[in-house]
Amino acid sequence: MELTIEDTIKWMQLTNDKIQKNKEHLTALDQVIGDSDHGINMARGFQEVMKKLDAATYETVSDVMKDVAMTLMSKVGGAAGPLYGTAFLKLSMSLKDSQKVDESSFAKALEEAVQGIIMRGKANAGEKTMLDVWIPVQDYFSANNVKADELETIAKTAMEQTKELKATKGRASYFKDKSIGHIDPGSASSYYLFTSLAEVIE
Amino acid sequence: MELTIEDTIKWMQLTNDKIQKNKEHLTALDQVIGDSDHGINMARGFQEVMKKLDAATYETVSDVMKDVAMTLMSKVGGAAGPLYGTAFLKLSMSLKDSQKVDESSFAKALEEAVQGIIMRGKANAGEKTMLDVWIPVQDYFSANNVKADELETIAKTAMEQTKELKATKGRASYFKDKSIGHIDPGSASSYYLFTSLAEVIE
Amino acid sequence: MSKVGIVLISHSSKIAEGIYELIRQVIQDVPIELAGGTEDNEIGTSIDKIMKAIQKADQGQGVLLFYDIGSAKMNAEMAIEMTESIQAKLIESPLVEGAYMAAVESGMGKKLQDIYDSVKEEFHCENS
Amino acid sequence: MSKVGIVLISHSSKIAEGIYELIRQVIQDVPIELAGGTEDNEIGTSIDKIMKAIQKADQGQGVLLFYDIGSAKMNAEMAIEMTESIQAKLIESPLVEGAYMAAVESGMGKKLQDIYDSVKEEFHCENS
Ligand SMILES: Nc1ncnc2c1ncn2[C@@H]1O[C@H](COP(=O)(O)OP(=O)(O)O)[C@@H](O)[C@H]1O
Ligand SMILES: Nc1ncnc2c1ncn2[C@@H]1O[C@H](COP(=O)(O)OP(=O)(O)O)[C@@H](O)[C@H]1O
Ligand SMILES: [Mg+2]
Ligand SMILES: [Mg+2]
Ligand SMILES: [Mg+2]
Ligand SMILES: [Mg+2]
Repeated sequence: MELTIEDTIKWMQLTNDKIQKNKEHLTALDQVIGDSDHGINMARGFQEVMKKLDAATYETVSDVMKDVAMTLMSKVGGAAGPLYGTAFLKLSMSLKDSQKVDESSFAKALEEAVQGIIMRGKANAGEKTMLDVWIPVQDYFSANNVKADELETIAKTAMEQTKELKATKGRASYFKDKSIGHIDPGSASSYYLFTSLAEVIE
Repeated sequence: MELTIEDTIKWMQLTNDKIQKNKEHLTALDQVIGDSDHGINMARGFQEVMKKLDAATYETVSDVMKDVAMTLMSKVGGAAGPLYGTAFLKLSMSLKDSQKVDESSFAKALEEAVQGIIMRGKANAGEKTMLDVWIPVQDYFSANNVKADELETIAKTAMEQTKELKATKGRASYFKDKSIGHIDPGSASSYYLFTSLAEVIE
Repeated sequence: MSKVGIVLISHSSKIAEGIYELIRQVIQDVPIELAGGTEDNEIGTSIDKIMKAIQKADQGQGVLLFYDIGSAKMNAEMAIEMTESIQAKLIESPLVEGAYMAAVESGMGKKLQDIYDSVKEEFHCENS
Repeated sequence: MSKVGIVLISHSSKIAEGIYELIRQVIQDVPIELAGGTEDNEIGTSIDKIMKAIQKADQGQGVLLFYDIGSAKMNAEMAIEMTESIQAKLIESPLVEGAYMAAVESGMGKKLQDIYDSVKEEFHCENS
């Protein structure tokens, strides 16, 4: 795989499409174990991302991701804002010195993004958060020759497995045992992000 | 001393007069170490007390005090409301079976009123609250043949001595050492109450 | 199914309203009643408002009362004494944070004492 | 004399406004800035609002940040990182109760760390 500036913008475009289309679904997931705003938050954030990307021109993938980061941070609101914001900021920082973004530099960047999410949210694997999608995806990137269909499957399976987990971080943690049996909203939006990436590298 | 129904109403009337006249003074005291509302609170409460007493007729001193209690409780607001309310409720309850209110039954009632204030506010002597006036006055009633001028002096001195105390209960306690050097507002309103009583038993 | 009620006592009616909004975004079927400000909606608390709130919030499962600072506590205690027929319990916990947590737990059908214990356990506060 | 500033971060703009009222009744000369709600004043928090509040609340003595629940904390931490030139400290304490106490202490001219320590000492909370 190689990720160009155009690929990156396309990646965000596809993610935005999926999030806008599934806005109500994300909100419904957040309704059961949260405050019913994850769809609204993400839709608002990615709409602003697209506005921003459409209006600017870029020299590096890192710069695209920096704008994504800053926009998500200030527009998403809720927990997802600083978390996605931090993730993209770390991607951007890690890729700063890469002339071209290949699989190994992207894998490295993804690792730092995951560390960023952990640092920001103080959660870890198994706490029913977006990390339960980000971590398996990152593991896959670190260990493999990435294939689009495998990436898609890994992200999807990871998202679905959050159903069985009990939330111990974020709003859903207030629901304790009752949080079990429902997909984590942040994991669902993360799935849209990575399935869009799979489409791009296909 | 003997306290009739008329005396009791007169007592409240005189207290109300002094509180209305000194409303701004009480507020000024509460401004330095509190939230500037003690004058407003007490003036509102005693105005309502007078409305209530003027509109009703009474068979016992206890009944007068019960109405005073209920009115102060719901109209004063702030800390002073439940505290004065509890004090008058205890007076009323203690005097319930007294055919006439003489010095010893009043002394006994005052003791219960002080206990009520302590129970309600969990403060004790020396914490720069109204108790620092109520307790010396109650001690004087328990130990002596009450004389109006002595009562007045004791209440006044007690109020003035709150200046040197450091507040450890109520709003003023937030000011810690800076609460020293100012008269406690609730002690000032309590002084008006007891100097009015002195006038009545003169 | 009837739920444990929540009463929000604050010196400011805006604080109580804000907490109400915050909770309602997440939990719709728990009775929440406000006792913010004095009778004239000035800064302060009112025994009458608290008593009414207790009565309205009770669905037979009892009521938990949250308060902000100092004198609100005394007014709350008096109001509880004066509505003795209702099982009402005052709790010392952070107002916003504790009430939010209690509302979620009540929404799950928990009992008064269990909610009380959960909140107390979550916020090991000496004072509040 | 310049005073330590207070920033009130809440998911609800009403909660922040109510606390402001409560404090202003007692303390007038301490900078207090509000960061309640999202940019559209919906329930939520906004990094931009928090950053602006930090900047406005600083008189050179630094700023203490109070927040209500969960995700407000992450936004607050990011905002602090992004305004690094200002000494800003996030505190885990009950929002209403802690902010009230801090404002009184700031009004008495106390320094940032001393106020922080006082509030932490008053509210020995595990969590908040
Ligand atoms: N501490 C955390 N660490 C990692 N992810 C978290 C954390 N808290 C929440 N999340 C993620 O954020 C999602 C909720 O986002 P959103 O609804 O936008 O925010 P909020 O919960 O503030 O309303 C959750 O589903 C979860 O995936
Ligand atoms: N816990 C307490 N015990 C006894 N008296 C108290 C207590 N707290 C406050 N007071 C008295 O109440 C007075 C303040 O009354 P007020 O200003 O009406 O109430 P608030 O402090 O709620 O604004 C104080 O000056 C003090 O005398
Ligand atoms: Mg949400
Ligand atoms: Mg939210
Ligand atoms: Mg006052
Ligand atoms: Mg007051």
